[in-house]
Formats: sequence, C-alpha cells, structure tokens
Amino acid sequence: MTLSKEKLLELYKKMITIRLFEEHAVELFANGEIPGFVHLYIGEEATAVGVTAILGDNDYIASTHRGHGHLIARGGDVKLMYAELLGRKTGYCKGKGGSMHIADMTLGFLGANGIVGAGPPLAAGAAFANKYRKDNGVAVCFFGDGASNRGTLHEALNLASIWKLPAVFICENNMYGISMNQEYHQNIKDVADRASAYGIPGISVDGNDLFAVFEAAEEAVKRARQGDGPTLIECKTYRWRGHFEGDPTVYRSEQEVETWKKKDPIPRVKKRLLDLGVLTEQEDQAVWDEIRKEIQAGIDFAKSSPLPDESELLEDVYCD
Amino acid sequence: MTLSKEKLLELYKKMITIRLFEEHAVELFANGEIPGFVHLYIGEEATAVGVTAILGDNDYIASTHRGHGHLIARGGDVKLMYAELLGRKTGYCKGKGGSMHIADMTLGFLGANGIVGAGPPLAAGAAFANKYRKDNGVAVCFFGDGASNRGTLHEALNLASIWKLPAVFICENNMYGISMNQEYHQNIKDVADRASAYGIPGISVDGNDLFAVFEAAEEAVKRARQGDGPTLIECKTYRWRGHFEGDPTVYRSEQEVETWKKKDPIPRVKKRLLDLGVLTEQEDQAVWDEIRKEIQAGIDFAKSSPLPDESELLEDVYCD
Amino acid sequence: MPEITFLEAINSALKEEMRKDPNVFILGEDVGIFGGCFGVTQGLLDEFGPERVLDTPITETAIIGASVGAAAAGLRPVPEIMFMDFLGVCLDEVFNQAAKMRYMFGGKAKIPMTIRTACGAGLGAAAQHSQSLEAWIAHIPGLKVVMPSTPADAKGLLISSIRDDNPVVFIEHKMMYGISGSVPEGEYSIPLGKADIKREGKDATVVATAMMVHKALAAAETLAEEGIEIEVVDPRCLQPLDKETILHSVEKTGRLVVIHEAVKIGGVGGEIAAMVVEEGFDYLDAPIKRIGAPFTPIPFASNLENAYLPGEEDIVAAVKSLV
Amino acid sequence: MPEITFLEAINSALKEEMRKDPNVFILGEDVGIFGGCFGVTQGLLDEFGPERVLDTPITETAIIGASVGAAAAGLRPVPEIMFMDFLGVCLDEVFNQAAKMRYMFGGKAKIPMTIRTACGAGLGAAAQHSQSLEAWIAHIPGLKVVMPSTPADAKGLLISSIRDDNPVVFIEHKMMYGISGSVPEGEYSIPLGKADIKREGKDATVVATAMMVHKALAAAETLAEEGIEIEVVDPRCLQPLDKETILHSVEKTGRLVVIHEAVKIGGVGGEIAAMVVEEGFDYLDAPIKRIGAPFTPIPFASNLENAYLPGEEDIVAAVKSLV
Ligand SMILES: Cc1ncc(C[n+]2csc(CCOP(=O)(O)OP(=O)(O)O)c2C)c(N)n1
Ligand SMILES: Cc1ncc(C[n+]2csc(CCOP(=O)(O)OP(=O)(O)O)c2C)c(N)n1
Ligand SMILES: [Mg+2]
Ligand SMILES: [Mg+2]
Repeated sequence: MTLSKEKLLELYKKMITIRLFEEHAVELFANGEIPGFVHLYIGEEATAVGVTAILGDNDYIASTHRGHGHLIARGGDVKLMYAELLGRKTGYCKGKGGSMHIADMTLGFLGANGIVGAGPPLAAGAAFANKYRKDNGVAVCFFGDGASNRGTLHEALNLASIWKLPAVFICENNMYGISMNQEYHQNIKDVADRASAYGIPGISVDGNDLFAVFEAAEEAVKRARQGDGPTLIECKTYRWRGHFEGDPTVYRSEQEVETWKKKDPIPRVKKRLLDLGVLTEQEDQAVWDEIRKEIQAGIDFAKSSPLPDESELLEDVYCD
Repeated sequence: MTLSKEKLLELYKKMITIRLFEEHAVELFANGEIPGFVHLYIGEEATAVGVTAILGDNDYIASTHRGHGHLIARGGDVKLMYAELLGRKTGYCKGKGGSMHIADMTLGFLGANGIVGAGPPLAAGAAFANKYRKDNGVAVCFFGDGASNRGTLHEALNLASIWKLPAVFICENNMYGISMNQEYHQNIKDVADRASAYGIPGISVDGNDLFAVFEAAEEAVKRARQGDGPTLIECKTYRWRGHFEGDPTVYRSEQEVETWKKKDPIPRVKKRLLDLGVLTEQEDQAVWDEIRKEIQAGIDFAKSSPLPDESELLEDVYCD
Repeated sequence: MPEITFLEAINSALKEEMRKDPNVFILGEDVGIFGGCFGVTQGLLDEFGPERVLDTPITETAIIGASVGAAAAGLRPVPEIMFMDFLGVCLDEVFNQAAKMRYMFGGKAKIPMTIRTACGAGLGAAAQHSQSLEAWIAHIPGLKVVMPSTPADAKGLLISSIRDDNPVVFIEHKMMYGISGSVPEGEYSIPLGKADIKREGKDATVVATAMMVHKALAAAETLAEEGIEIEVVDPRCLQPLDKETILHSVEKTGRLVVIHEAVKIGGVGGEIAAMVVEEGFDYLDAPIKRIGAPFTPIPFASNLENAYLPGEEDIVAAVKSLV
Repeated sequence: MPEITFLEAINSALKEEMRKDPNVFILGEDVGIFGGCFGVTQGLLDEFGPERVLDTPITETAIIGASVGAAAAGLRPVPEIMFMDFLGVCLDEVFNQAAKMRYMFGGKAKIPMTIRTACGAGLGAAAQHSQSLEAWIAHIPGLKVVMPSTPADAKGLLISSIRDDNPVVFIEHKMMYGISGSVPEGEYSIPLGKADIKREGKDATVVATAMMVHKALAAAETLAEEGIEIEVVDPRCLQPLDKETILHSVEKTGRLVVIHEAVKIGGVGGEIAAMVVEEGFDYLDAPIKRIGAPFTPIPFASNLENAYLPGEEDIVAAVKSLV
C-alpha cells in the first residue's frame, strides 16, 4: 500500500468528480441536451480511480462505451467532456464523437469505444508500442463482464501472453451486459478464472474498494513494467443507473440496486480519510462544494459553447 | 471401453483408408492433378477415427481445412472425395468446393472449412438444433491448436457452456499452426486447460492412441447426450506432411518428424488386434490390399469422371 | 386496413411465423425480457418461451455462426444483430459461411436464416451506431438483401425472408420504427425481388431505399407544386434487384435520380446507375444523379448529423437539375 | 532499369522502409521463418530480427486490432492478412476502429498503418481463398485502397502507403507475384491517388485494375490488329480515386469499359461508371460497359474457375460492341 495521504485525497476527489459529473449528465440527458446514447458510471468509481492511480506519462488506456469515469480518473477535463456530450465545437472531439468516442491522446487515452470488446486488441497494440520503444509504459484496458465473452478479448489476451506485453486487463464486472445477468452469459463465477487459459495471473477484487483495486493494479503494473507480461484483474462492481439513460431496467430488482447502493465506494474512502485524519467532515463539505463548482463550470462552458460549423463536416476524415 | 472386436477392426480399416487416401493424394498433387491447396492428415488418423467411432445418425461434425480424415472416419465415400479433389462433376461438391470444402449433409458432415476456427460456432448451432429437436444428437467440432486461439472458439465454447449444448470440441493439437509452434502461439502447454474458462471439463489425451481418444470421446458424448453440456478434448498428435503439399517445412527438424513417425497410430491398433486374436498378420495383409483396391477404384473413378460443365457455373448459388 | 407501426409490423411478422413454423426461433442480445434494444421483440419471450427466444451473450460471431450451423441442421434461425455497424465482428460467418455453403457444397446444403439488423443515422448515435452497409451485403453472391420502407412492406417481406431457404439480411432503418402505415388484414406476404412504385410520375424516376423513400415522397409533393411529377421506385430488395421495374420507369421518364442514406461512394446507387446505363442507355435524356451521404464517418453533433444526411432538398435539387 | 518480380518489388519496398524508419514493423501469420504464405516477406526476419518481424497466432482480429493500437501509439505497423477473404474476421478493426478513430476523435489521432493482403482467383483455391473485396474497403470513409498491377507501381505505392499517416489497405493479386517488370533504380515513390495510363489510345477507354490491367493490355494488342486503339487506364488507387485522369480519357475516346476481377454486381466498376455518367455524361458516345465476375461464389474446378474469371475476350467483345 504505497498511497500517500495526499494521493488518497486526490483519488477521493476524482471519485467525487466522476459521481457529480455523471449525476449532472443524468439531468442533461433528461432535458434532451445530450443526443444519442449515454452510459453512466455511477457506482463504479473506485475501479477507474483505483486503476489509473498507478499510471504515469507513457501509459495508455483503452476505454469502453461507459468511459467517462476512466477519463476523469486519468485527468480528463470535464469542460471538454461536457462540451463533447452536448455536441459542441469545443468538445474533446469537436462534437464529432459524443459520449461514446471521447478520446484524449495527450493523456494516452485511446478513446471510449462504441464496439463492445474492441478495446483489448487496441490495448495490446499500445502495450506493444511501449515494449517496442522500451519506454517503460504500460497499457490498461477496461472492459465489461459482457465484453469478456467476446473473441477480441481471447485473441488479445493470447497475444499479450505470448509477447509478454506490458498490459493490464481490467474487467469491470458490474453483473450485467445490458439485461443479461452474468449468471446467464457465462458459465463461471469469476471472470478472473479465464486468466489461466493464457498462463497469466488473474485476480478478482471488490471493485467498490478503492484500496483493493489499487493494490491489484499496482502489482499488475509492476509486473508489466518488469517485463513479466499481462495480468487480468476482475473488479466486481455495479452500475446504479440503467444500462443507458432511458433503460427501464426491467431485468433487475429495486432491492438488488438498493443492496449495492449500500456498498457505495465513495463513503468507504471518506471513512478512511477521516480515520487517517486527512479530512474532517467540514473539509469534506468543502471538497464536494468545490467539485460541484467545477462541474457547474464545465456545464456552463459546454452550454455556452458554439455548435460545430457545418463546414467542419468533412474535416478530420484523413490526415494530409 | 465398449469397443467390440468387430468395431475395432472396422476402425482399424478406417485408419488405413485415411492413410492410403492421403498417400495417394500426395502423388496426385505432385502430378499436378489437384488444383489449389491440399492439407493432409497422415499421422493423425487415430483422432478422427477415435472420435467418430462413437457417433450415430443424428450427430453432426464440423471439420477443418484438414478434413479428409474426418469424413472418411465418418463413413464418407472415397470415390466422391477423390472426384472432388480432382474437380470433377461427380465429386461431393460437383467440383465446386475442392479439398477445403467437402461436405456430406447426409452424414451430418457440415463441411471442411477454409476459414481457420470457423467450425466451433457452426457446431454450437448444430448442437443447438439437436437440443431444440430433442433428437438426442450431438455435434462434434474438430479444430487445430492454431485455431484454438481464435475468438470464434472462445465465443462458441462460452455459448455452448451456458446453453449446455450437446457439443464436443476436439482440438487436434499437432504442435503447429503452419510454421508456428504451439510454444510460440500460446502461453500454455495444454489447450485443454482452456476448458476451465467456461466451467466445462477439459481433457488432454494422446491423439495417436485410438483407445485413449475413443474413451475420452465416449465420455464426452455421453455427457452431451445426457444434457450435461460440452466438453473440450485435446488430442496431441502430429502431421507427418508439411502444412500443405508443397510446404518445405523449414520450421521443424527431420528428427522431430522421425520421432513422431515412431508414434504411428496405426501399428498400435494393429498390435491390439493381433493381441486380441481378431487379426493375423496374413489377414492384415489382406486388409491393406483390399483397401488399396478401394482407393485405386476411387482414383480411377475420379480420373474417368467428367469435368463439370461450364453451364453449371451459375447453379447452386441460391435455392429456388 | 389497420394502421400499425413499422416496429409492430416486424414484431407481428415474427410472431406469425413462429406460430406457424416450430422451426423458427429468434436469438440475439437482449431480445428476451428486454424486448430488443429498440423493442422489436417485445412479447415474444412471453408467448414462445426461452426455448425459442434466446438471449445471447455479446458475441455476434457466435450468434451468426450458430445460426448458420442451426440452419444447416434444418432449423430457421432469425438472429438479430443489434446495430448493422456490428456486422464487422461477424462478417465471416455471413459472407464466407452462410452465403457460400450451398455453392461450395455443390448445392447440397441450404441455409435458411434471416439476419435482422438496424441501420441508419438520426439518433445522434455517431460513427459506430448509424451506418448503412447494405452495399457490402449486396456484393456477395449467395445472400439476399431486404430493405423495406413501410410497415406493410416490412411485414410481408420479413415473412417471405423467413420462409426463404437462403440466407437473407433484413435491414430495418431505426428511425422508421415509429412510422405508421396500413397493413393488409390476414395472412399475406410480399415476394423478395419485386420493387414497388410508391408514387407514379412521368418526369423523372427517383429510386430510393428505406428512409429515403419517405424523403422522396416528400420531395414529390414539393415538386408537384411546381408541376414536376416524379415516380418514386422503392426496390425493397437490393438482392435480387428488380431491374425490370426500374428500367421500365426510366424508359417512361427518361431521367433518373438514385438516393440512399449510405455513403454515396461505393453505395448501391452506383450499381443501380451503372445497370441503367448498361441496359437502358437509350432511355436516358440526361445524366443520372446519385445522392448519398458524403465521404465521412457519421458525426455526433445533431447539426452535423443533419448536414450529413441526404434529404428532400437534395432530391428536389437533383430532379430540377435534370428536367 | 532492373527487372524484378511483383513479389520482389513488395519485398524491397518493405525492406527499404524498414531500413529508413525504425517505427515500421511487420506482423502477421508466418511472416517470419516461413517468409509469408506466398514468400513476400522472405529475408525480413534475418535482416530485422524478431522484434520487427513478428509471427502472430492465427488471430486476425488481434493482428489488426493491435496494429491500430500500435499506430495510435505512434508506430507504423504493416500487418499482413494472408488472404483478403479473411477480412471478414477482422473487419470491425479495419472499418470501425482504424478508419474512424481520427474523425471520431475530432482529428486528434492518426492511424498510420498499411494492411497488406492477397486477393484474386486463379490458383484453384476456391470460394474462401480467391476473392477480391476492394469494393467493401473503398466504401468506407477514412481508409485508402491501393491495388497495383506492376512491380514498379507496387514498390512505389507501397512505400507511399507506409509513409502515409492514414490506414491503407494494400491489395496484392496473388497471381501477379511472379510477373516481372522494370523498376526505377534508387529511391522513388508514387503518390497515392494518381492513375496511370498504361497504354494510350483514342477509340475507347478501358479502366482496369490489378490483373485486369494485363488482360486489358493483351486485349489492346488484339484490338490494335483490327485498327482499334484502346486507352488502358489503371487507377492504381481506388480511394482516393483519380477521377480526372479517367474523365480526361473518356473525354478523348467517348467510350468506356470498366473491368475488374471482383464480382461485377456491387463492385467498384459501378462506382466508376456512375461517376463518369454524373461528371462526364456529355463525353459519352455509347453506353458504358462493366465487366466483372459473375454473381456466384468462386468455383474450385479449374475449368469453372477459368469460365468464372473475366478476361481478354470479354474486353475485346465489350470494346467492339461500343465502337
Ligand atoms: C460488438 C457489440 N455488440 C453489442 C453492442 C451493444 N452494447 C453496447 S453496451 C452493451 C453491454 C456491454 O456489457 P458489458 O461489457 O458488461 O459492459 P457494461 O455496459 O455492463 O459496462 C451492449 C450489448 C455493442 N456496442 N457492440
Ligand atoms: C482465419 C484464417 N486465418 C488464416 C488462415 C490460413 N491458414 C490455413 S490453415 C492454417 C494453420 C491452421 O493451424 P491449426 O489450426 O493448428 O490446424 P492444422 O493446420 O495444424 O491442422 C492457417 C494459418 C485461414 N485459412 N483462416
Ligand atoms: Mg457489465
Ligand atoms: Mg496445428
């Protein structure tokens, strides 16, 4: 456990930022300000934040359709994110990508992805680049329990295992692929058990426990940087919202949701901070207020930003 | 071990038929009589014959590019096979398919396949049909060690495992995917170890031992028919010829080939038959002679068969 | 005739065929309790149970591959691929397996399966959830391609697709699910490969598919006010393509505009235009105009998406440039 | 100028670019000690070692997906897909990832990668190892498509492809690997998107790709004997397509035949024909003829395969029907 108190406070703030970012996205979507699909990360904050906490400059991330949390955890700019969600010219992708395609190459963030399971081969490739350049970087891939059945993951894990690529594969097992419970979509309890099919370590952790996630990621990243190859980490967690905004969630019970809300990852970190004496209740209030302001500023920025100009339609298809 | 003596003799004959069929295919290819690619099964006979020995009328087989052995084991007609290899109108596919696409729907033989790893999902579908119709049938899928890395296998095993499909997946691990040794193409020793990723049984057997293969298949087919779902069986074997005819096999040593030739599956069965008193040396001679005749008759049939008529080019694209 | 939506029409075709033929079953992601991503399969699980309405994992390769295997083994699967954009993850199963098995096997297999999938932009779903890729499919011998534009056509054509012994890709434009239209009462079907003249006219032929049929009909109203009568031909199937109906119309009008929502370059519009040039050159009194999406991935922002989409004004302008 | 084969030209382009740019690496099935299924990568492992010449498992999805990831991360992968027919197992990575990332990300990524792959019939390799699927790729914004016909073009275009910052699909007709031709000495490259007039003529334009360029040149000889001079235009790239050169040629000759080996229906011939109708209708003195393979999977038997393949006689007949 190498997390300093300052670092822990920073991670706590990131978790709150994700939570508030998403809660406001709920509203914006309900108000019809976000076109298309929005998949929210509320409830899963500890996973993104715990994993990215260990990453450095040369590291890459391949994300998913549920990617806001990953990018905020990596240090993404909520202004540019909201602007993108609202389809504005000032957004991360100039309004061309939307929630499902936000990327930040300056952060090695290779994009959210609209194709379930597309990330693992991309991450393998980025990890290959790290290895090829010997820059000590690693590539982290997030993917869901649903995605864990896709052939892309199998092929990517196989490649990463034989080439000993510096890659870390994070399965965010939130128990569902849309309406399909893990119990029905695969015949195993722990996705981590699939690691043995590639001769690599697999570990299953409480994805709502920032510390457990961090420790597993730390170990995996260390192995990767040492040239020992990839690791598969399964983080058991839960999405509080529907699959996408608008999902009536007929496939699960209110009770199940309530049980998981009790496992909210944020208060658990807060408690640790209080215990460590890094935070008081009053300071906590201030932290939330501060982040609320940041979020509001992001929304204001987005709303006051211009739409892309129609002349931009045909730009950015090719490099010159 | 439920193999009767008569059955054992029958299996022995099938192994010899495969061997002789392929040896003559070597010649035909060398003489320029077979266009395209030909992948030979010599050395792997015990696997096809051991597995298919347990199959009955409602059962299906999905085969590979290296499919001659599977079809002969299933009871395919060598006349129609040679005619197909030579591109004749009388061939299994009227000359339209060639070695890589021979099928016999009357035997539930869903075709050789030019796409590595295409078989597993097809077999899952056929097994689904068995289950849907409750006809007690099973579907068997052959695939190579190279194919075991393809996402198709992962997705098919996953599907078969959750739906408890009556399917048996047979990995013919002949140590190579073209030039790539298994040691380099996957980070595990036994392909069978991948079964645990789907919560299904996985077993690794000597693919050159007819009895070991048969026993494993028998058990797996029993499980399948009982509704207990799929099994993954790995048969360790070796192809004596190059990947395809014409392959200079620069990627392996003569010595390795020689070692494996000593493990020839055919004499092992012969010895058992002699021991059981089912066969004498003299009878054995007669068996080979008889099969040689059959093979020659097949070749004669093929060579004397007409080419397809050009008017057939556009037939069989659609059903009416 | 009762009015139902495009979505209801598809739903009722599925129900009717499942009632009639016990070999018909559906499978796909969230087609069960969720009722399908767009709600198309609502109610099917209740009526037919989990043996015939199968929720699958997110594995399109297995969905289509298993459908091919089941079809080869005698069933009639109707798999759903949630978005047409996902075809790239299971195309081998579509074009190398389903499409070719019959031919490769010398006519000894049949693969009766109907892949339903949703195409089209307009939802703000961006580059990976909005494409129209029918040109890929129509290029592959062994496949049939259906792309209906009205509830009546959707129902009648889906019934024929399911009954067809060949692999069919049945493409539903997702922005049309809510469109209403009257549908014949009782049992009916519409043969694959017959175009439908959605509006008669003498001055120019507009061949339009799916959503663009509606844009063409709107354009026809506008043009009619200026005294220009266009004939709107909806091929309904792109493979087999009803060349006769198209050629007859062009013979009558002497002018042709072809419009689809797919990217213009490499779209089926080129095929149709080239076919008319080859087989009806003498009918043409003017160049053929093709309309399709510009050569760019589909943008997210609604104003860009609107600018991206071909529409009524494009048709009006194209027709006017010809007459 | 030295004479080398098409295969040697590609091999030397790979070598030269790998020598020049340490970010260039190749990966694919059996590209190492085996030297590639057709021998194209022979010698590369020896010169550049296993760090830059990577044998992969039989996992095209991982090959292309990892190439996209490596390209996004700054390298220049040159993956090989052994047969173009296998594209269906990795198309998502090609068309939804490589092609669209730049646009979806608002221009903030670049994906410099060149997918080499072998197309074409003639080997008796049947339906799943003989296809020409360039039409699929040319329909997708964000990709470039190169299809050379001579050793000199292959070398110069492959060098440009590797240097290009966009994803390029570089298609090699497998029956041309043994064709010899002279190649400029020293360093050179050929820009993507410039057609080449392989033979000048005044009576008809024949636009031909890959192997069909050679058939067209043979047809030109035959026709010349009868006093008919055809101009053979080789687009070399199908995306971007050099419309100007094609239109200029048609302006000169007034007649157009387009030929490719791919299935005619839905092939790029339709695009080229439709483009000429739209932009050069007045140049045309006759209908446009398209030639392509018939609408059937590719048969195995050599006589059927020969009957399947478009060829010299088809061109001769088409040209004669127009002049
Ligand atoms: C290849 C593909 N198939 C289907 C979809 C539709 N889809 C989007 S998200 C999703 C569920 C993904 O489940 P999981 O991987 O568990 O991630 P989660 O949404 O639970 O975070 C599905 C089916 C898709 N985008 N891509
Ligand atoms: C998807 C796909 N990729 C590549 C090939 C080319 N290919 C044909 S056979 C083969 C090797 C297969 O190895 P394995 O699965 O071990 O079977 P084996 O040949 O050893 O019996 C390859 C790479 C192919 N046919 N299909
Ligand atoms: Mg999930
Ligand atoms: Mg092998």
